[in-house]
Amino acid sequence: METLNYINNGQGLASWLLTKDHKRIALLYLASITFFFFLGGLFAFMIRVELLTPAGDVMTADTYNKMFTMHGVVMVFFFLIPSIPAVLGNFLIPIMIGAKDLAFPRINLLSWYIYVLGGLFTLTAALSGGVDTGWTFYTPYSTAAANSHVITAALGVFITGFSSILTGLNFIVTVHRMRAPGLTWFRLPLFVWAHYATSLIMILGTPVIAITVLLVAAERMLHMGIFDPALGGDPVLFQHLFWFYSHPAVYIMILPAMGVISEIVQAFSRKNIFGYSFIAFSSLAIAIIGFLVWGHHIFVAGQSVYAGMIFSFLSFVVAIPSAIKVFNWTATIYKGSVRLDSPMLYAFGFLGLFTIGGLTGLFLAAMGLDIHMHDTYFVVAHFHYIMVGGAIMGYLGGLHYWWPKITGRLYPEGWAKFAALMVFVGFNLTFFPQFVAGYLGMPRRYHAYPDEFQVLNVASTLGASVLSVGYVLPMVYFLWSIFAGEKSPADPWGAKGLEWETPSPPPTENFYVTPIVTHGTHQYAPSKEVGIV
Amino acid sequence: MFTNFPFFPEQASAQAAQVDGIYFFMVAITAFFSLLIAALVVLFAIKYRRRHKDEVGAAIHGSLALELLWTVIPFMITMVMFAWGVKVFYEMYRPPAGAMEVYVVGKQWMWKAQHMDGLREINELHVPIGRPVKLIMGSEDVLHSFYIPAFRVKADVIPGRYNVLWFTATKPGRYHLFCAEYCGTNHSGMIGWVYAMEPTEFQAWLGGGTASDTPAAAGEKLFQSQGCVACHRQGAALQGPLLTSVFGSTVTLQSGATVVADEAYIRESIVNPQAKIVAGFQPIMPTFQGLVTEEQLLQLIAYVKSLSTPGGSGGHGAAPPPGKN
Amino acid sequence: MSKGRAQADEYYPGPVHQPPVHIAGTHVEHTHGHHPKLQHHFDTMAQQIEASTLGMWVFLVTEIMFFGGLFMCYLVYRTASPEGFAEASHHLNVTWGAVNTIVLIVSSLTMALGVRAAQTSAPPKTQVAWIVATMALGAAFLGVKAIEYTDKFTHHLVPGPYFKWEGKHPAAAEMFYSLYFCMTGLHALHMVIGLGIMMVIGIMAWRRQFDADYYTPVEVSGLYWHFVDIVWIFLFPLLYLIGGHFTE
Amino acid sequence: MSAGHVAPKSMYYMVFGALIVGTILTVAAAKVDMGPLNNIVMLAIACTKATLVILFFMHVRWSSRLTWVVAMSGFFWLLILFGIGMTDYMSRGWVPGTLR
Repeated sequence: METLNYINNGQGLASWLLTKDHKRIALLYLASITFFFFLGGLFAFMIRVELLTPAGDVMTADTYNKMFTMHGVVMVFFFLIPSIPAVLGNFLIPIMIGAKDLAFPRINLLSWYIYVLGGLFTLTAALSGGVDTGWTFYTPYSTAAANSHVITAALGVFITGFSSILTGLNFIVTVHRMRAPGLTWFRLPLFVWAHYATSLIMILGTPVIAITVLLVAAERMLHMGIFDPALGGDPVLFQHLFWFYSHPAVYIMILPAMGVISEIVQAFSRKNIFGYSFIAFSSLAIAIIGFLVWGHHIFVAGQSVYAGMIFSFLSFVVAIPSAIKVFNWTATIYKGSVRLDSPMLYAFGFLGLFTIGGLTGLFLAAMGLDIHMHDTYFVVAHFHYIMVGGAIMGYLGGLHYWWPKITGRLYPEGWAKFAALMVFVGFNLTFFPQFVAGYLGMPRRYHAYPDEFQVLNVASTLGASVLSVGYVLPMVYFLWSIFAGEKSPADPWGAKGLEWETPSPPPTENFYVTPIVTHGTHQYAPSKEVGIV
Repeated sequence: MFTNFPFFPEQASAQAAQVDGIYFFMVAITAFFSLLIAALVVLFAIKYRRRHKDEVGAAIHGSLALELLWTVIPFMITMVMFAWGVKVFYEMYRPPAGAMEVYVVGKQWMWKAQHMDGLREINELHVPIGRPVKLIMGSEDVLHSFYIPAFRVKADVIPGRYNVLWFTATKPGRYHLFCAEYCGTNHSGMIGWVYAMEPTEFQAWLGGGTASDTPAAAGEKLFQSQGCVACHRQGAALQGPLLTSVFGSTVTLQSGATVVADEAYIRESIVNPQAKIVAGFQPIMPTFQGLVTEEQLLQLIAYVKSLSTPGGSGGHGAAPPPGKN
Repeated sequence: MSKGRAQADEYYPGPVHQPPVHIAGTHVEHTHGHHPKLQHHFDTMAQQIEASTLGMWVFLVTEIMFFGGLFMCYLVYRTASPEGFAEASHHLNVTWGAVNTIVLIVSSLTMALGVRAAQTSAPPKTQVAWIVATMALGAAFLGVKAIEYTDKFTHHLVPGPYFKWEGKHPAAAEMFYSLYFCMTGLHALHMVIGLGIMMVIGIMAWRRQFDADYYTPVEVSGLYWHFVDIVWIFLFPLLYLIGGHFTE
Repeated sequence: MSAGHVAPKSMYYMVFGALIVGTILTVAAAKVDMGPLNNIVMLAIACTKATLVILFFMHVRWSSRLTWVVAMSGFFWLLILFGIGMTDYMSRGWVPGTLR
């Protein structure tokens, strides 16, 4: 007889759609997020096809503008922001802290329905003709000039924001109130620390963008004039409010990925993290200082030079905690017992690409240099190194690492390694040329471009083709593994952590008996109380 | 097919070398740290690979000395970047006195420029080399951004206010002009060329064009036709302040505050006259918002400006400045 | 934290526990005497109460930031045009605003006393009475707001193509009224949601669901209601009172 | 901890009285022209009233330190938004000749 676990405990569609189990909700999110990822990828593919030739010959300018707008909206709000928190965080945080569920299971389910509703609004906007404002919704173009479905898309973003808020709220309360006996803050897995920091951003930042896009919708629909220059309104104020959320939102994407990398590096080096408290506090530092840097998006947008200096300074400061993390991860591998399984390959990819992505961010924080680089492909390359090279690498690495736990099945490791390689090579081929194009001066969001940028764009499109293979492969073998994969033991990696103490897949209440925690995670060698913890 | 593929943009302005200086410094830092991390990761992965199934890593928890090292050193490097970036930005931000001024108006989807001698251009800009050129830019509709990669300069053009951009071209040639802020359907078509010319050629080019009125002269006509002259003149019971010698002076307002009469102030006084009332006057002026276009606003400003220059066109109100206004 | 966790008989780290025998489709039932309102994933009522109140406070923080965006707009535009805002504010009816402030403060008092009634296991009638009083005051607030909005409509003070302004600062006045409608409109929407919540709480109280051992829903809804009151405490002076000594 | 503490009714009435007095004061103060002081007085009274509601009606006075931190953090972040956001608006036009 098969033992009862969260997957076979309850049959039928209703048992999934009305579930309050955080693990099942995580799978609902996984399905919907995967859908939006491939939808966003489809838009990206259309963009890359158009940019093969300098002339705008594949689609009209309007269609192209809608493609990059929908790519941005879908990828940012419907994939990257919920990806790791709502799937892996949702699944793992209660297990990692030894709880039966998140603090508010019904709110957790509600957040998924809100996400779906927001997604439906966005799909409606896409299918009824699209939006062409760019994912940034800059006024006065979005309020006065754009001739597309701005209100529907803005409402989609507004609604999805609440999904994000509720997830963050749930995580914060859960981490504060639901930890198992003995699980002190400094015994928490770093994955949990990272999600705690992420949740802070979700609850403090998201409401601001919610009200901002609502004001855009109100200005369009009801002719209120909050950002209208004719009434003394300031388009730059929109940008302030927009980036107050949207810059920290980058940390919503990257912090959970950093949490994943912390876990993977420890598990596959069989070694506890180097400088635990530095990694833990650097997550909080990134979340907090990350709120003070938004003005570096508007150095040349008419912001005063002195405000620019403050923002520039703080932007350099926020780079330090990220640097600390990278150095600590590298030091963790030192004298480890390293195995290059597919999750570790993704972690290595993350380390390299995030380092480049982070350092090129400094180019844009330097005011004098940003004048030239602002709104060029350099910016596009930089944030794709962070979001695709960082966040998606982390997401895929985490998915591979915990897949046996989530499904109870092993995936084919050879294919996984091959896919990881394809992602790494394809990614670099896609986005490295964009740094060069950007410094040459190619502006972003261009439907047609001068001839001299063509070589770089062709390379980029080639890379995107390789990358797409790297993304489709895992979906194929993951699906295959559910039906035909080998059964996974509770701890297929020989890793340490509460999630590996319970069967794969876990029972509905996560643990048969509430665990009592006596030390931190990933203690492989006999612990000597030396150095700093 | 691919005969023309540069990997580095031309340096065609005095600013370009400064910007490239920071760029090369940061590329070096990025290359150093990226290669360092990559090399260490690969080295450790090979040297400490798992040799048998149950092997575990060493119990190392951390090192305060190392943490301080890799906190302080990156911090100091970033502070160099910060200071260097601010220095270059500040220099590129402040236009030098006596720069040649050109008015630029962006609209969906074209750039319109007008030189001070009246010559107009669309999607082209001719400038002399070796002389600072200051663009005073406004927008008729949405956000745009005026961008010349070869000069390394860019500034957003914002409806409702002016933005300034300046450069000194150093190398004759033809360079791309792009709109860098997304502005709708034909955003990627809002491009043009900047021609940097030897000063003598530039003079010849200026002379060869069919110049319309100078902006100041066009502004003077508007000053008459819009009825400004009814109040802003000698003997109109001083319903409005005389505009002679106003430009560039410090104006005392009713609230007691003072403001320097620059382009932004004059613009505001035309479209939103109640915002800053000059001391001693009644707030009776109606708004001209919607009655004059962005280009006409710039012409009116040029006219007001001409009243303050010694050789200005004079005209109405050319009386001695009444003390403070 | 995590007070009152049940003692477990197994220690971490340890082997994977063998599952107890299951009959398919059933859960392990709680066997000993829990409060009937204790949800399965909490160990104690205290833990459950703490989680709920913390959750509501975290939600209120998001609400602060939600209104914060609007207050930021107000701050920027009022700084840019203080006289225009004063002129525009002069056309708001201070009396109605003050009456509504009092109404909301009284409703906060009745709400607080409603929570106290549940806390002290007062009879359901008393609990329901306080909640109904709170709802009545909330409805009165919305009624006054409706009168004010109607007045603005008839006087062409609604921003948009029909906006008319005879004063000196038409642009700033229209901006002020844009903010006025956004801020008070969003606040009124919160009042409407609050009324919905109170309706549910009232029914629960009527069904004798609350007593000294279990009153978290009342407490948490009360937090929300008071928050909406606090927003108005700031909106009233910032919108109604800045034109007090404005001279034509 | 908020659970369990039952404040006396008299306290609620006293706080209520203070709130009403605050409302009357703020209306009265608005009628006196004090220049920029008007804003300060107005906001000081509003902040006091809000603090009273938070401490007593919302029971923060008897709540855990975590609740204090959470409640404060909302207002703190608001100040970040206002404070850093306004650095731009307050320092515009400080550099002559740049028009920004």
